[in-house]
Amino acid sequence: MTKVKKIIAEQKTLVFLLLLVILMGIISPFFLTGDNIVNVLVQSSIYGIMACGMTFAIIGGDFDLSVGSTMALSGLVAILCEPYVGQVPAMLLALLTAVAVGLVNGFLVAKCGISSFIVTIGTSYIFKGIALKISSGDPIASSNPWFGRLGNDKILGIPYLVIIMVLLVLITHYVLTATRFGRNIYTIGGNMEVAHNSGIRTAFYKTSIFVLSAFTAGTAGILNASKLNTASAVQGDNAALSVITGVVIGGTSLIGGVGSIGKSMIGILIFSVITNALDLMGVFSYYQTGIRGLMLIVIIGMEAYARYRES
Amino acid sequence: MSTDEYILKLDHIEKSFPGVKALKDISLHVKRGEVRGLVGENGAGKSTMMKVLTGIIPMDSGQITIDGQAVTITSPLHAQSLGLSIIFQEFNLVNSLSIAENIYVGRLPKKGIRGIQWKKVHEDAKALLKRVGLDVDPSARVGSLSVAGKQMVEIAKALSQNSKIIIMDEPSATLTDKELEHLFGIIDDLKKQGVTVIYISHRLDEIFRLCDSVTVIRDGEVIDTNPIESLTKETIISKMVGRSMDQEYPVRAGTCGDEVILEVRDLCRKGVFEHISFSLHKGERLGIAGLVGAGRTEIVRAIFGADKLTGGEIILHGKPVTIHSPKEAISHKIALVTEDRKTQGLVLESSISENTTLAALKKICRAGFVNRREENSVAAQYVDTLKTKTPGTKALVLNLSGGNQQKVVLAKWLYTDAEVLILDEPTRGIDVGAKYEIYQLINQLADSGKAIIIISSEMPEVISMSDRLLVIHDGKCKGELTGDQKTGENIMKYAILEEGA
Amino acid sequence: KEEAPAAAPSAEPAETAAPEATPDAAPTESPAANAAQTGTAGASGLKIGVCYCMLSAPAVKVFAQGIQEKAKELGVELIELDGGFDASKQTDQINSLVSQKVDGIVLNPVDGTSIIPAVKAAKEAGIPVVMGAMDIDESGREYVVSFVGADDKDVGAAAGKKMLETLGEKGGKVAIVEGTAGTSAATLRTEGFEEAIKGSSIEVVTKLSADFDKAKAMSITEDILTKYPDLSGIWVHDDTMCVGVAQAMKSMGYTGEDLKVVSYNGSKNGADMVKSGEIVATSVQPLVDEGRTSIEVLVKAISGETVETWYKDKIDMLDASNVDSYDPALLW
Amino acid sequence: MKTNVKKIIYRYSSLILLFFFILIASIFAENFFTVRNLTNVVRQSCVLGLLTVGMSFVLICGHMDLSIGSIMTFTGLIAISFGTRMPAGAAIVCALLVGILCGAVNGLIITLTHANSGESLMITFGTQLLFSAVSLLYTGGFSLSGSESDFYNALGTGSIGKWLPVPVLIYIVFAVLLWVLESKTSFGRQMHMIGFNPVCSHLSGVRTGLVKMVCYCISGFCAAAGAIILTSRTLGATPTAGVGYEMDAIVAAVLGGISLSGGLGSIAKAFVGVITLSVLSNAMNLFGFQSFDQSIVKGCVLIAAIAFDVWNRKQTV
Ligand SMILES: Nc1ncnc2c1ncn2[C@@H]1O[C@H](COP(=O)(O)OP(=O)(O)OP(=O)(O)O)[C@@H](O)[C@H]1O
Ligand SMILES: Nc1ncnc2c1ncn2[C@@H]1O[C@H](COP(=O)(O)OP(=O)(O)OP(=O)(O)O)[C@@H](O)[C@H]1O
Ligand SMILES: [Mg+2]
Ligand SMILES: [Mg+2]
Repeated sequence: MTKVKKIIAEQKTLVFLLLLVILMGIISPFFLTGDNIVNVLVQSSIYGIMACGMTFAIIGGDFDLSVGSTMALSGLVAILCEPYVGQVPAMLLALLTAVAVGLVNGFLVAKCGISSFIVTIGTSYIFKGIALKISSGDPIASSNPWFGRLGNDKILGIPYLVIIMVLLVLITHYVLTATRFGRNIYTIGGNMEVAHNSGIRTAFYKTSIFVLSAFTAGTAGILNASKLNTASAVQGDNAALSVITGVVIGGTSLIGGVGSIGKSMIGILIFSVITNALDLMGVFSYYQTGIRGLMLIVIIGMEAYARYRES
Repeated sequence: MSTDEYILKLDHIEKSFPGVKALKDISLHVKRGEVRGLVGENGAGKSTMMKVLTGIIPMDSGQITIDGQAVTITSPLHAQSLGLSIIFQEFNLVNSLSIAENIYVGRLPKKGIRGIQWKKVHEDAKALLKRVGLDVDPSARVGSLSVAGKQMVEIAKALSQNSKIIIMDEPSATLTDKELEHLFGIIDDLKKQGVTVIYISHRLDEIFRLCDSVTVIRDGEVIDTNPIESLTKETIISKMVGRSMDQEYPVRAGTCGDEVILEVRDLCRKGVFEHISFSLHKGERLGIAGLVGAGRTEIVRAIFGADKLTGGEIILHGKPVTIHSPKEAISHKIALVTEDRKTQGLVLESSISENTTLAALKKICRAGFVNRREENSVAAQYVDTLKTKTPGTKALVLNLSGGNQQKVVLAKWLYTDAEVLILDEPTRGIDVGAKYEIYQLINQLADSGKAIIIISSEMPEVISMSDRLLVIHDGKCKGELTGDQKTGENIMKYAILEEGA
Repeated sequence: KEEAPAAAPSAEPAETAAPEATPDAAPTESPAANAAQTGTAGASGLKIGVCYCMLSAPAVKVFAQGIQEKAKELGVELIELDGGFDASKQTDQINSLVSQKVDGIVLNPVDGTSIIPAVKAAKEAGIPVVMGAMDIDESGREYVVSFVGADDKDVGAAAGKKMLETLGEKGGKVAIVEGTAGTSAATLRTEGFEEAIKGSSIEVVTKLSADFDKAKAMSITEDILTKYPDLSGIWVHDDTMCVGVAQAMKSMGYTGEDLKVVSYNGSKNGADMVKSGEIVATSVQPLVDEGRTSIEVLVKAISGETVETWYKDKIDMLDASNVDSYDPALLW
Repeated sequence: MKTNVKKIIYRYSSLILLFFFILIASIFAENFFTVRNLTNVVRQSCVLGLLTVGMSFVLICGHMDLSIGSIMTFTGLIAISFGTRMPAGAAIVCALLVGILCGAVNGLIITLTHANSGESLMITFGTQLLFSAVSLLYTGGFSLSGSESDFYNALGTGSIGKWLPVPVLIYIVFAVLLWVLESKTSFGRQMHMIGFNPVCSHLSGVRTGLVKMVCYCISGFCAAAGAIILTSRTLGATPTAGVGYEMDAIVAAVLGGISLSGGLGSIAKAFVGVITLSVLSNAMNLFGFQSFDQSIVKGCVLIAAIAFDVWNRKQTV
């Protein structure tokens, strides 16, 4: 009994997610159908992939508000370069572009010592501007029929998108729990000075955090472009706050130093499930906005209060 | 192995911070396997010297030689690889990580694709914790430990590096006698294994107990180094402060009054302390002793309204009062000097004058507007009377040394005109000279009729500076000692024995 | 079925006005009306999904109003989803409508290309899709049954023609206050305008985007007028921004006499500004009608009737000559 | 002597940046340095300016407020819709009260849950969604067209004499009042101290919850004041009018030298930040920069300015 209580206390968000799923299963007959479950997973996949990088960033004590622009930019590169270099090199170029964005962010945070919040607001303006410029602001469709399959096809009924997300989540989990690299990021997020004094190369890790975050954003950008067979500079406008919200709702604290990819995924799934369920129930979008806001307030508020009680 | 007698040589080290020359042509030679004491007033430059040595801050000029080889230490990692490890004065731990991870931070053992060997980490950590006498689960978060617990983890961490030279920067400041004995044991072991230890402390008793030789530093300069046999407390103190001091604790001139100012009955806070009752008279200095983690801080925090009480009453001047917040405590003329200056006592990024008036802002406000001129003159007055060393009242508290920071905290509470002054570890990390001044101040305040509660983990201090002494163990009041009963033996008897009194 | 009479009177003006407002749509209008009549029995019970690009945008809300009215009349069940101006989200929503096996979808896309894969999936699942108010890209045309809405290029061209007419031989400097950069609406409206004035003495001196936002349009216009005090005309992409433009003119001391403004949208605001002489003209986008027709066309398509590929809005230019006589029910 | 110069550069770095921009714009942009254009710049900065002042209060006490954009939207709708039923003055008072109320909701949640800076960011993101939902539901998603009242319309568009626009006057009056509150009063002092060290402030008897609460209320109030000017200026309210303003307000405050980690900064500096942003966007419009390029330039300027600030601090401290 007490064990159950303890699990519930420790895994509040997981319990919440399960309750939500059960409740929605009862309310809407469509909700627990195979098709719909796949839908929900696909809906979480783009943000889920970005959550991998964002979890690194937030555990490391930083924000990355530029993931939306990175996503848009790399999606555009993947499509715009294809006619010149072919699809696979174009996708690699897109990832390289993302990594470059991450390096810029990382350099500014780690070497110039500017707060990541400001840096990534600034770079998101810059890279969104560049994305708008190279596309002249138009949505650009891919002319390669192969490209769109990545984001839309399935294998054994499971979309590639979901498979890629699961793979990235597993890799992230491994890196965060079983490698020195991952643990050092926890140390940096927990206490930068200690990390420095312990001989951890903080500048390297800070930069890595942003590179990883940008890399997953780039991956998400390519996949999203593939899913839509189109890239556009406005794709990803809502991404940064949505991903951060998911990660934080899962219980990865914005103070840094704590959290896990599992928790982040729970957070992302909670939002997908709610959105999907409200859509299925035909709840008008204005109410949906309100419900989402309330939920965010309640969950974060509860977490804040629990943290306060603990200390 | 080099045959050089000295394992570590620092020559002509210089280091300046903007505005301060912290190290002036420092030279220090340490023999293989010795325990070297390093003493000096606050701000003398001890910590800075050690930070330079371990690559945390770069030096301006000078030469470091380890084992006969000239080295340029570029980073803490580099220092570690040269066999140097350090226990920091300020904790160097990540609260959100487990104890085991903190011990192995940055160098967790790993093996191929399976990654970090968590089992090994926990087993090794457990062994180390046992060695330092800390009986806790290595997977517990460091944040959940008491100050002393953290200190022991720091020591375990330094031990885990198997270094040739271990630097300990005031490891004892937060420890009480039981843990201290353990630490001494560890240092003795290290010495037997041929490890060199540099031991920094403000507590001279320890220096005499542990060290083979002592280096005195004053104002960023090495005064001299002597074998311990040739020194006495008095000679060390006079070297440190540049003048001679007769006694360590000033004797109080006045006596306690009869009027009871504060009385607490049956105070309880669930799971932390229970049934605490005592009374405090006008002009009295009430000491509270106990081992670290006994719950002393929690008791006074609860009285001050910073934590919730679950039972009991507080009676001020014969009238029961309820205190829900520090604000209410202050309005009842109670003040609390917290044990943790930096995070709880001061607004570091702010000026001396702003800190001084923080708890009694109303006094310098007219119709809600802050009178800055008056504020500065108030602050200047306290700087004067407390002999705070600072370029001016507008200086940021951040840039003051520990002792001077503590004086700012005291100034803040004195300005509230409190009748009851609670001092939790008022001299932690403060040098002898400044300590003496603070003791004198405490006595003056008591003589002027203030009721004072002093919590200290330093037994001689709490014995000498109190008129009456409570001993707390495990959240319960185990005994009350007065006059000649106030001895170290008696305190330990109550503080350690499960069923005392 | 009891709601039908109640809904009828409110819908009446729109019905009667429709032929008058869109005479060239008349041939397509009558079959649609037939669908409405024959369909009332057949249509009731249909489940139709509607995906809006962003319901918090007033114009979309007006379009939605038309959809809701018509659906109520026909007794069609609606599932209305808000894409929140996120193409990816909208794609997910279309997919989820497909898995719910709706009978048809009215799609008001976030952008015309991104939703093609989803629309293709809908087509493969045998679900007809009608584009409402905004078109799908050429490459995806094969997957949808029809488009109901304006030709943004024509909109721009009409504005250009009006500008030519107003400024006459003399021509002059003209600025364009554009909608959100990168939306096809903004791109095409500018393109149409520029084509229409090509070769004339009108010169487009600057094009700045105000993101369909009133306050931004105001600041931008102030800045434009600072730089080009001798500006003769402005083409504003919609009436919302036009309110800001007019305000800026006022604050900078310009009147409708000095500076000729042409706008688009047919909002009440726009008509009022024409009436008061602040702007020269605005053309009408019959958003409510677009909504109503979208449903009609979709119901027809579901029942297997042939439908046209484009139910084009007629562009009614409102200027001083006709603004007073124009049916206010067509404005929103 | 040399350190003194450095100190001055550090102290006035944001002002120096502003003068630098003005200089460049005056040289290269036609008609920039004219009374008429400068009046425009200031007038255009009023709404953002009011929001930034409010945001600065929240930032100084160590928190963030992402909801001001949607508070602005909501109070704008209130002001316009109430204006049809009651005198303009009464409608304005109602809107301001609603603004304060929204701020109080933020403040209350944040103090009751003892949220830290990051959590306050997320919570106010939640209230942002909530308030914008309320706005949408309030009008059913439709826009409201402008007020009939001349008094109301004068607030945003009128001007006193030839060169003193009414909104600028309102902005300056509020900014000065709030600057006095921030820099001269005991409330302001407590606010800074809380931003630096909330634990110490609490233990020194500062009512941290109350102070934070008031700061959020001020932020809400400023958003409402901004809404009134905006709706008056643009003749009407739309349910999306405030979108994105919160980020601009943060950027402006930071450009002016207000620290995101709390404590540091002043309203006077925030004022400079706002004008800087306004000059920047005006100059870019005069140069005829496309919105793509504007976005790039804005990002670069932000980063360069903050990098300069950080570098500067390292030199002096
Ligand atoms: N980062 C820094 N920036 C500026 N001044 C510093 C810095 N660190 C130390 N100082 C100054 O250098 C001098 C030496 O400080 P240090 O910490 O080495 O003293 P200490 O001997 O360890 O004192 P304590 O006994 O209080 O620990 C002091 O005057 C201090 O104010
Ligand atoms: N080693 C430890 N591990 C876990 N919890 C501890 C440990 N030591 C202390 N605590 C907790 O801290 C509480 C009291 O600590 P506190 O710091 O208030 O004691 P103290 O007597 O004031 O000691 P200090 O000298 O550190 O001020 C205890 O009730 C206990 O729950
Ligand atoms: Mg020191
Ligand atoms: Mg204590």
